Amino acid sequence: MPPVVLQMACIAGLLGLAVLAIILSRSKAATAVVYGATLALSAIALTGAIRWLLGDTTKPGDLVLPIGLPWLGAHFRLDALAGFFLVVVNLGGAAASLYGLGYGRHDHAPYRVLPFFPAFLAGMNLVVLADDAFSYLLCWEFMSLASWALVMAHHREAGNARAGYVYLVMASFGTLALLLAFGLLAGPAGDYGFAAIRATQHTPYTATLVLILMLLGAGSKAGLVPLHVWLPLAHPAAPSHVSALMSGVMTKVAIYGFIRVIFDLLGQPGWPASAVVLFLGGITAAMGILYAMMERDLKRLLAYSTIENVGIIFTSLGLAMAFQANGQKLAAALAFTAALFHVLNHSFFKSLLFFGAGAVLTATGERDMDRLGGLIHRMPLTSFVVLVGCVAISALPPFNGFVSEWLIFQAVLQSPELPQWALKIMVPAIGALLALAAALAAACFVKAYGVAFLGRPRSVAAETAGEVDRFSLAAMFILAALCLLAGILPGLVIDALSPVAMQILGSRMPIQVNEPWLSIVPIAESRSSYNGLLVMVFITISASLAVYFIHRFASHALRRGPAWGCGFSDPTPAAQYSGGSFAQPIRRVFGTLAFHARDHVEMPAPGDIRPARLRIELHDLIWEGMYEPIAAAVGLSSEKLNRLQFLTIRRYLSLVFATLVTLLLVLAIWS
Amino acid sequence: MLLVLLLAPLLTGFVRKVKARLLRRQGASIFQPYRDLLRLLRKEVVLAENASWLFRVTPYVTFAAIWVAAALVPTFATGLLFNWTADLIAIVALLGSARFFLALAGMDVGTSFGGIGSSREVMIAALAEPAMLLIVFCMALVAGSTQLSTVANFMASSYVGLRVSLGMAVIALIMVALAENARIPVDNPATHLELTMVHEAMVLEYSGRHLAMIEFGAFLKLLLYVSLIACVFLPWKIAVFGTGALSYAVGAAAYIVKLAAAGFFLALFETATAKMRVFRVPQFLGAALMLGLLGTLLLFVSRSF
Amino acid sequence: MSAHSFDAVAAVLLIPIGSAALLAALPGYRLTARLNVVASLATFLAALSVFVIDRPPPGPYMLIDDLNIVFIVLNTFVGFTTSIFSASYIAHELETGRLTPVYLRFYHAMYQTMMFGMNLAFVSNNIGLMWVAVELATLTTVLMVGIYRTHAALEAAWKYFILGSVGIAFALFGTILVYMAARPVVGEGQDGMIWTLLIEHAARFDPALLNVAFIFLFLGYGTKVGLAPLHAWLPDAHAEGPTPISAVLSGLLLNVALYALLRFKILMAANPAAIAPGPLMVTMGLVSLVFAAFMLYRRRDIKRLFAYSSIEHMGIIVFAFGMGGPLANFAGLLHMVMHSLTKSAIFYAVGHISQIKGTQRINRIRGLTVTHPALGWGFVVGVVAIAGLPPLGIFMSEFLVVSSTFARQPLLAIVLVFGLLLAFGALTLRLTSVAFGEPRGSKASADASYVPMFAHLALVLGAGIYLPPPLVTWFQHVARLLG
Amino acid sequence: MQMHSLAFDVSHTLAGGLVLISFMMLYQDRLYSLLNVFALHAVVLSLSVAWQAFVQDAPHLYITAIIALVFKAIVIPVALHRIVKQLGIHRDIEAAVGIGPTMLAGMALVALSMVLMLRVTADADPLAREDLAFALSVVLLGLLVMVTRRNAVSQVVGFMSLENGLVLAATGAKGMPLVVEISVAFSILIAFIVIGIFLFRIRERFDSVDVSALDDFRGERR
Repeated sequence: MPPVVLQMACIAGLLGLAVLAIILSRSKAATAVVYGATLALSAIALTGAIRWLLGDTTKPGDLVLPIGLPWLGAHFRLDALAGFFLVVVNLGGAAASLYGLGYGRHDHAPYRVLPFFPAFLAGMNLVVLADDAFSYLLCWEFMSLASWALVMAHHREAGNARAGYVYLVMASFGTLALLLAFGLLAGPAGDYGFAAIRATQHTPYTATLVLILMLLGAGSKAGLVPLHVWLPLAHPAAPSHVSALMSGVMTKVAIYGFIRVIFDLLGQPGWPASAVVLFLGGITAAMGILYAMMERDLKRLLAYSTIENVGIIFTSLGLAMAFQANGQKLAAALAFTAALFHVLNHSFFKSLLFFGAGAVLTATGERDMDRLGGLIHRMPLTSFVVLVGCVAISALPPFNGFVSEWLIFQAVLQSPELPQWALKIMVPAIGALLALAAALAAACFVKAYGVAFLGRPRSVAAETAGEVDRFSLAAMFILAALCLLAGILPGLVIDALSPVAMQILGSRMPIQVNEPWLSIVPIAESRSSYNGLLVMVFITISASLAVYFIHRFASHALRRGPAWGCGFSDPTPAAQYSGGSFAQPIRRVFGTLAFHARDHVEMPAPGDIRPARLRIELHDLIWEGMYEPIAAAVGLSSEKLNRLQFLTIRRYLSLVFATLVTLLLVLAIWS
Repeated sequence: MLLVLLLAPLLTGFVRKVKARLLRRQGASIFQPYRDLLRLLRKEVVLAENASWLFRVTPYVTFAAIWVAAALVPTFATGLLFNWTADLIAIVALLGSARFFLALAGMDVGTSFGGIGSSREVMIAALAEPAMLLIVFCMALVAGSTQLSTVANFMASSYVGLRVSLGMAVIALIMVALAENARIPVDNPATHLELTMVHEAMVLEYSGRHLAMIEFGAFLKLLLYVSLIACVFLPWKIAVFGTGALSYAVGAAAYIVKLAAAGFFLALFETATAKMRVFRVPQFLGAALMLGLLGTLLLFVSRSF
Repeated sequence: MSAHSFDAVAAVLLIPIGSAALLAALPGYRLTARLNVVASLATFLAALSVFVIDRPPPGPYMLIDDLNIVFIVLNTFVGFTTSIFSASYIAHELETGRLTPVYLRFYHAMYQTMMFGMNLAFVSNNIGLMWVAVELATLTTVLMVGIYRTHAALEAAWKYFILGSVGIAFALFGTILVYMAARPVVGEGQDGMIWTLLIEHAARFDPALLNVAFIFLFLGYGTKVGLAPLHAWLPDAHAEGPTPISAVLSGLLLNVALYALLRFKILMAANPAAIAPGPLMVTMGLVSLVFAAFMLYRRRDIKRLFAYSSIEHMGIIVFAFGMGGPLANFAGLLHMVMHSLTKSAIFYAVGHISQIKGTQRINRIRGLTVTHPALGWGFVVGVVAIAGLPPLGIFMSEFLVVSSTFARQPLLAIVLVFGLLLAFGALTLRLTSVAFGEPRGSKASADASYVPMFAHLALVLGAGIYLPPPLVTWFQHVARLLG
Repeated sequence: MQMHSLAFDVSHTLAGGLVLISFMMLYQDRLYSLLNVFALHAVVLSLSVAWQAFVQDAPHLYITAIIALVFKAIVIPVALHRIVKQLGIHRDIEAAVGIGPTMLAGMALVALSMVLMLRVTADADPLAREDLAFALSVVLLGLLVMVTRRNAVSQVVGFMSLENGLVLAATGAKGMPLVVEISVAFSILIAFIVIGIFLFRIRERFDSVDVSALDDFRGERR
């Protein structure tokens, strides 16, 4: 059976499963059945996609179904790009299903999740495969719809309804933007097939407009600042394994859409476009992680860090566009591969971290970091894998996050070759921004891990927490292992990605497997190289050496005592450093600019026994400066127009009369 | 690798000695750090009740990471056997992971001092890294590589000449180095006055062999930065790979001299300046960042002519 | 065979009027309700039979062509499903005593009369006859809107009646003018009103006269389509009448007026010297769309909410037809069909909801999906469909309208998209509050037949994913007919 | 063509008279007098229709004329008189717009309709054309009455004068099939049945038919 058919079969299976889930959603077995089935299906799809990607991808597999737009039919196409993103999607899907096997049992209203989970997976797969504008948009919006239903799964909790609403509106905003983009690409004749669009030569005007629309459409789904507002609301609202999918996978589908249209369909938009993308990417990365730093809700923090990573990916895509526009094939391939690599990595560790957050949620029922703490004692396994995730996402060697960021920096270092001065000067600045983002990410995850898992428990729930079920653990451990593998064997991944770069850019990075010791060499060894494996080995060796010598020669005496703390041992766990206080230095540095942050200390008068309080005031400037005014404007104008509902019949008649007279006048003057 | 192990405490000791002398004190012998380490190794470990396994693993991880990083910096000869394993960015990142774990350890016991230390440490790091990257960028622009041996070779080769931007870069690098190594004016390694300490507050809970590991790590880090500056910006007499034993000897000698000089200047600087408030650090590092950026831009200009 | 087919046409007309007389005579609501359903079904079947047998040649009064078959079949089908719904709805109304058996008899008779009027309007080949039919349909609905005889209902009916009759007057005046224009060319008497003849000779009509005529017709029938600012009657009529009537109003009567509008648009298009109807329709369409979109935000009454959404969609449809061209016309037709099905389905749901909760105030209805899963999720699907989300039918038509417009008139498309987004925001806002959250209001289980609702939704869903080729070719033909 | 020109003149006069009377309606401020003027309006209409019937020797138009005469000139004014008495509506009409502006607007409307109609090429015979022009202005004036008067009776009157305009146009159209006249009568009948029902029902609930009293509900309460 040809690969594309296999994929479609899996998707059909998922859709069928969704229907089945509606039928037996009330029964006990439903959870196990549905997640088991999704696990199996996405595993099959995953293997299929991987085999396709490693095989010969030069001849894409096409499939046309007699549905969708009648005179066009629904086109589906499996090429290298689609293949890669199928891997991402189905890997996430499989992991989430495995996790769901355990996590889903704690869900109090499974019938609100089960039908939509497979539908969501199917939607994402379909988007990646779709090969004509109509089916693309259909699947895209179907995906949004399914995920919206999942966000609304816990609709009774405060704020979730609002989250779902904002999400749905932003999603449809994005869809409409895409719709316009495709309308432009398809032209008045309306040939919506991607093949036809690819064939036509687009004017610069079209290209610019399409780029803007794509940034609005795909950007709003991926969470580009300032279109990101829905993301930190919606992702945490969903059940954790769904949050993992939305953050780890759905944003990637959006990025796929961007790549597909800008790189594949549109051709080359020219270097100014790349400058725009670079700028947006950099801003998004920095802002995202700053937001995350300020956050005290675990899942919201993760959502914000997703925004940061999306920013990084877009930056790297922007670099690829810049190089491609100047015909620097090799550098373009480097940047593009870096972007894809980061897509893969982020899907790994972000899913892992959301699973972790979900585990914490099930164990303690808490998402607020400042009510957690000391979990490393109660849930050792979970905290171990989450630690791995944190190290990986903080871009620290020898894990995968570092490799992709390292590649991106290598790409940044190529920028002096660019002829345009604007880019010459811009790219290093953006690079610095990325470095800042990376460092802040490290800070942010030190905070998250340190506050939630280390220290002493800050609430009863945190004290009485217990380890989670084995399905969840299995899912998390698999992802953690993947993080390490991708970190120490990056060469293999890069080679696996090369067909995609070949297809999109017509160039690829040099083959990496032949390098000695499996190290990776983007351009030339004299320029730069990195070997995750050896770094790993060295660290283990030297660490074990150290340990050996220490335990050989040093004393083994060990005494447990109260914490020293300069002699001042804190009376209560509440006196520990909390998330807010940990973020304080950085808030002092960036906060005033980015959030108009203010700390108010309320000192009680002498003799007053009230405790002194520190109130932190943060403003989401984007929300307050952009969205609230829009909402206000709509509200105001609807209020004004609403008067028309309360007129007397006579006034209505006068309206009719006025219309008539105007039309007649127009006629009298015009003709 | 062993060489750096041996040299690191010596450097620190030397710095301390010079400082003492500058303050008209006798000062401990320059071998004192070795003694300290041995003493710490012999002492028992006092562990807070709720210290987790992470707390106990961290010292080794940190030490290992720094050690590897230090070993990857060419000291007196380029073309180390393994230095294609990681370029400068990777080395910085290795230091980063060391810091990451230390900061976590600081949070682990759950005292407020650990918190202070970690939070300030990560703040400083967050500011130091962009500056570092720009310096790297500047260097890479000159040498066309981030591979340290290559850079060193290139710099050693005569025709580099003196460049404004390189000057800026080296100043910036020194500033970063000061911040990273918790030296005055960013931090004071000697103090135990709670409100001013950053690095020390973070490792407050450590004792015995663990503390030894961490101290040792700190020594290594200092050495690392010094030799980094040495090999990149003053690579005179550095032995190019494959030349004869003599040049190696010369290189070694030169290296020692460089270390001494650097140590002396460091000490001088530390005694001359006072520690600044924590929230003046951003300006300090911001200056470094600006210098790096300026250097890069100037480089463009100078290249274009 | 034309004899048979004429029978079909006659059946479409005679069954309703006959059963109307019968229903007026018969007592007892069970029987009448059943009879109502049966009659509607029979009409529907008769309408379907037009497919299988060949069409009659256009006579002086009757005409069957591709265009009106679409409308007739849709009309009879929705009429049929609505009659089923109304059976269960009316039963409940009797129990609560809002309606007395006497009024019920009247109600069913009127229902069939209205069906008759609408079908007549569709099949008539004579613009005078068409006018009469449209007015008949309108006036019957006026009576049914006022049937509850509450303060609000009477007022709504009165408003509807006054504005409606002004519309009537305009339409008639326009018709007369068309005749005047036609007379010198086609000749006096009967022929001057036969549409098929008019369209043949339209090219030689006097353009000035035709222009004035079209403006009057546009306003006259536009009043019934509910284009802003002629819409004032529509929300109240929907809100205060019995819900089946709201469904029929939104689903059918608007289409009838639209159909008349299209006929005259074709006529205008056939005359090169006359003004192009396109810009007029586009403008009014956009105005209605944006206006209704804004109005949606302040609605507190759930039926009025969807009444405004009907205005919005009529705006889209008129816009599409105004744009013209095969794609846009196709989209317009599709959108019209989809809107009728979806909107009536929504009104079925709303009817049951308001009966269960005993109120139409939106803020008194919460968490439907919790208390009444079937009803709630049906409602959700309906609103999602009407908001234009895939994989439901309206998405396809909106996709075609927007994309085809943007390629030709970017600015118009921007306005269109703006309106769509506004309306979307308002509808989903209400949706989330009604369907989700902590349940509020009575949790009594509904003794309702969900068959019509889910039937419609299934059709819409199917159409969104797969349109059968014959239907498509047929629509495309009609689209070409519309120019 | 003496005959024809005479025909032309007469119909022209009558139609013009109709417009004139519409103007008179505009400045009536007493309800009764308004009704009387309307009766006059209807009479003139029926005359002109009759004249058309004579000119076009189309006997069926006489029926229309009679309908107009009987219903509009006699029955309805009387009925409305009754209603006004019964419901005790106070006798004077409160106008939404002052008389002066109303008149000016009326002028403008007439001018507009002239402009529009005289565009029509003359091959449609002048008779029809003039008639149309007047009919259009009568329609517009009727609408103006509806718009500028506050209470229901005068609005109904305005509406009917509007329909008179239609009838004028219809009869002006030579050889217009019977369909139209029937439909006109038919629509008037329906109109009156329904209005009757409404007045009755409204009577049940409020003591005035002042529409603005009806409008206090206006859909949704604020």
